[in-house]
Amino acid sequence: MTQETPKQNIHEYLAELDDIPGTRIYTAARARKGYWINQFAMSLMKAENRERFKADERAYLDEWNISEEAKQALLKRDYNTLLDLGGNVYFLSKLFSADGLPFAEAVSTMTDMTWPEYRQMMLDGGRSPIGNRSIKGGY
Amino acid sequence: MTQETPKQNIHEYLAELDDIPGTRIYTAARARKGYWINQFAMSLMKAENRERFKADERAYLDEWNISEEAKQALLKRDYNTLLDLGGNVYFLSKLFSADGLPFAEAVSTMTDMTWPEYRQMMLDGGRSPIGNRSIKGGY
Amino acid sequence: MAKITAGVGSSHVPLLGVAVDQGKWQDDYFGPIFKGYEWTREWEAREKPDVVILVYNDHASAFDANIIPTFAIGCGEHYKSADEGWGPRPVPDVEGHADLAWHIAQSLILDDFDMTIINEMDVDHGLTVPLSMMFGQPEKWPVKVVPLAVNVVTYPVPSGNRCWALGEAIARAVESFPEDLNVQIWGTGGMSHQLQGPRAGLLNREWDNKFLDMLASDNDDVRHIPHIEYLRETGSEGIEMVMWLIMRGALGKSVKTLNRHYHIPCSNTAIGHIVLEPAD
Amino acid sequence: MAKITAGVGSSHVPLLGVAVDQGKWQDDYFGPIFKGYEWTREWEAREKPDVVILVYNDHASAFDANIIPTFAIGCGEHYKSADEGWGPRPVPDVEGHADLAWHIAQSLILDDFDMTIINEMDVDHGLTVPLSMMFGQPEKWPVKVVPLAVNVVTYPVPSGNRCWALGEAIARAVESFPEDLNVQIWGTGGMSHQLQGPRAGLLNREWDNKFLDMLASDNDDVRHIPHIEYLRETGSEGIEMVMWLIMRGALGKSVKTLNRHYHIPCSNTAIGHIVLEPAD
Ligand SMILES: [Fe+3]
Ligand SMILES: [Fe+3]
Repeated sequence: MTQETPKQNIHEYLAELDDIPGTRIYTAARARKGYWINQFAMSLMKAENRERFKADERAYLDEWNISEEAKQALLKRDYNTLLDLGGNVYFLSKLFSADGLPFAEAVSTMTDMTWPEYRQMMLDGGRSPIGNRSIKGGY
Repeated sequence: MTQETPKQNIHEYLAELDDIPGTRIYTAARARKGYWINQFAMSLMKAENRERFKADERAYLDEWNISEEAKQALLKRDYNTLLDLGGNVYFLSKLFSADGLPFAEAVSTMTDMTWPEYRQMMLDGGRSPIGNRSIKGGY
Repeated sequence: MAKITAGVGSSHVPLLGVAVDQGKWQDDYFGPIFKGYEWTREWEAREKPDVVILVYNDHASAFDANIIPTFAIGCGEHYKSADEGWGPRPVPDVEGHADLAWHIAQSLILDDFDMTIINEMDVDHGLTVPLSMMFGQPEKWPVKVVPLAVNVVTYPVPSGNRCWALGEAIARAVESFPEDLNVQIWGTGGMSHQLQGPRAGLLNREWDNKFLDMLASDNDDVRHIPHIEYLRETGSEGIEMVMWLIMRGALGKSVKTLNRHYHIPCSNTAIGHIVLEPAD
Repeated sequence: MAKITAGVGSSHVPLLGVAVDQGKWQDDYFGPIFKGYEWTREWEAREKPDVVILVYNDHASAFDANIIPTFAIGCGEHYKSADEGWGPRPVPDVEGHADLAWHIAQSLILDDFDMTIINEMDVDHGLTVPLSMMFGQPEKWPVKVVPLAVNVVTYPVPSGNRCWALGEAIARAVESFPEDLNVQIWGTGGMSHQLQGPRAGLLNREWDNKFLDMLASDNDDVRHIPHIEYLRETGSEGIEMVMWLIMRGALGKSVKTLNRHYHIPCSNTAIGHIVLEPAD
């Protein structure tokens, strides 16, 4: 038998997850809130649904139990707002694909950089963790 | 911390399960063998499938990846053979329902009793475990 | 703070649902069974739990042969009664408690239980029959429900020890939920019965009552009963009783027995139920 | 007797699948990455494993938001490549090893792991990209695969400690399988990357290499790294590295490092892989 990892209280655990700059960890609270956003996105894995969506995005969205705010964010491809509303990037990536957008380019739209700037940052070694680890700690 | 239950080797565990008289425990081996028998039975939960099945049982069965032996057993409602072929009673019960047969009556067809005899045995306190616990042990 | 105030173990025979739904519960056959639940129904009416964590098994209703979760916890807002082949039972929809369910699910995973989370599913007699036995035929169920579906069909099913430990972890999870809630936990299924093969119809009054004694006791020997003992002694479907251990594990070391009832037969099955209160 | 003869940890970036499928793997961007896998590809060709237990995560392909299994083991005969929105990858179907998979599943449940069994599913880049990296573009994959899908998307994901313990239990299970089989276990995903929000693009060469050091060492400190450390140091998707601990846990106390490679970047991600052999 080896030593056990000390067990953590769920409230402390979740509080820590909220302490990361520029990041929305996909917790239960977000999964619940964004359930139908994510199920809508998942529906785009089927070619016939992608076509119906492209033909009339608004009409297709209106078939889903999604708030007006989320519908607007989906129409605008405002991915940070969608993360706030409980969207998860692996689900939302079905929308990237429907748009024919490379994954990394879609990801870059969530940052304060253009796609060429973001791509260059990655070639240069990526975003540094320094100062990006903790909101409270500022390290 | 409390004492742990001693862990058992899977081979010993499975061998014991085969030592019960008149009983087929639904092990992985049976679940694999009977996969499509059970999925067929599950399909009868939908009213439209029940109707198609009743209209032409053989034709409906022929849509499934099921052996001829199993198809014959299904057509004959030979439930003991179906258990041997990997059918599970909770799945097969969808066929009892499709036939409008009460659960206990369908179960009685797997014993050497008529339904009235079986029903009377249950009213009299059920089948005794004595002599019915172990094939090898005979107790 | 939420707290588990009581535990109930109970059979969940489908025919009891039929008896309720068709108003036969006072006839000669069903009368003695429902009489045995009378005290418990009145007790539930007084206790008014807010939520029941309802441990049961799906009988090939929500899950087909394709996917077999060992422990699945329902985190949805509501659940419909499943059509088990003769139309859904005419009972109210079951209201979930998504806040508590997600809290428990998260706590359990953090506690190294490998839960499957499920949001949308229909619930079968395993869940709705115990509700009918405890609450009769209301317009709307008087409790919210956190469904906990256990695989007791495909072998190996979880060990008694694992089930007990899950109960302990559920109790810890409930106690860390900030809202004041009166929570009960029910373990359902059993008691002795066998629904298949030439040995069908096996019942074991003696063993079942020994099991009830063990549940009511202050030691945890019951968690170490091996699967083969359930199978030999109580029939192939008697294994459902491992679900009672999740309930018992959640109540702590000592319990007080408030009610206990046993009757043979109901359809193929020995009917039993026990009402326990933590006594630590 | 079956035996786990080696473990591989590897990233599973979708863009690498695109590079293989479109024949770009020798260009300036991808060349250094594929060069890093060259030794490992040749080693795999010599080793000829019969089966790979392939630990990966489903990226919203086989499982939608409705059902979230913590640990799902594929017990089917074969798996098709998933359509992730731009058509399925043009790779061979993945052949399962149902006998071994069911044996492992049964053993794990008996060992108090709460597995979900799954028979039919499509497998996405998390599983097929590592196959492409190790075996190139064969007509038919040269190994059978036991897919083990881990939830690393919805929190809490399983703890590092639980993942390591699962690996230990998998090793015990494999050793009790009667047939002679050369079995490898792969842990995939990672290394540092973040695919979401303003912090997207975070990479951490130093931490990733420390993680590789820890995997290669003879102590098990790595199993106690808390989730929050992965998240702070390696980006929100760096948590996938907990899946490497299942691989490492299966190899026993001491390991020998056969190969190790690290490269930045591939798309949003730091690419790394390590090849380990049990040395007890
Ligand atoms: Fe049951
Ligand atoms: Fe991944």
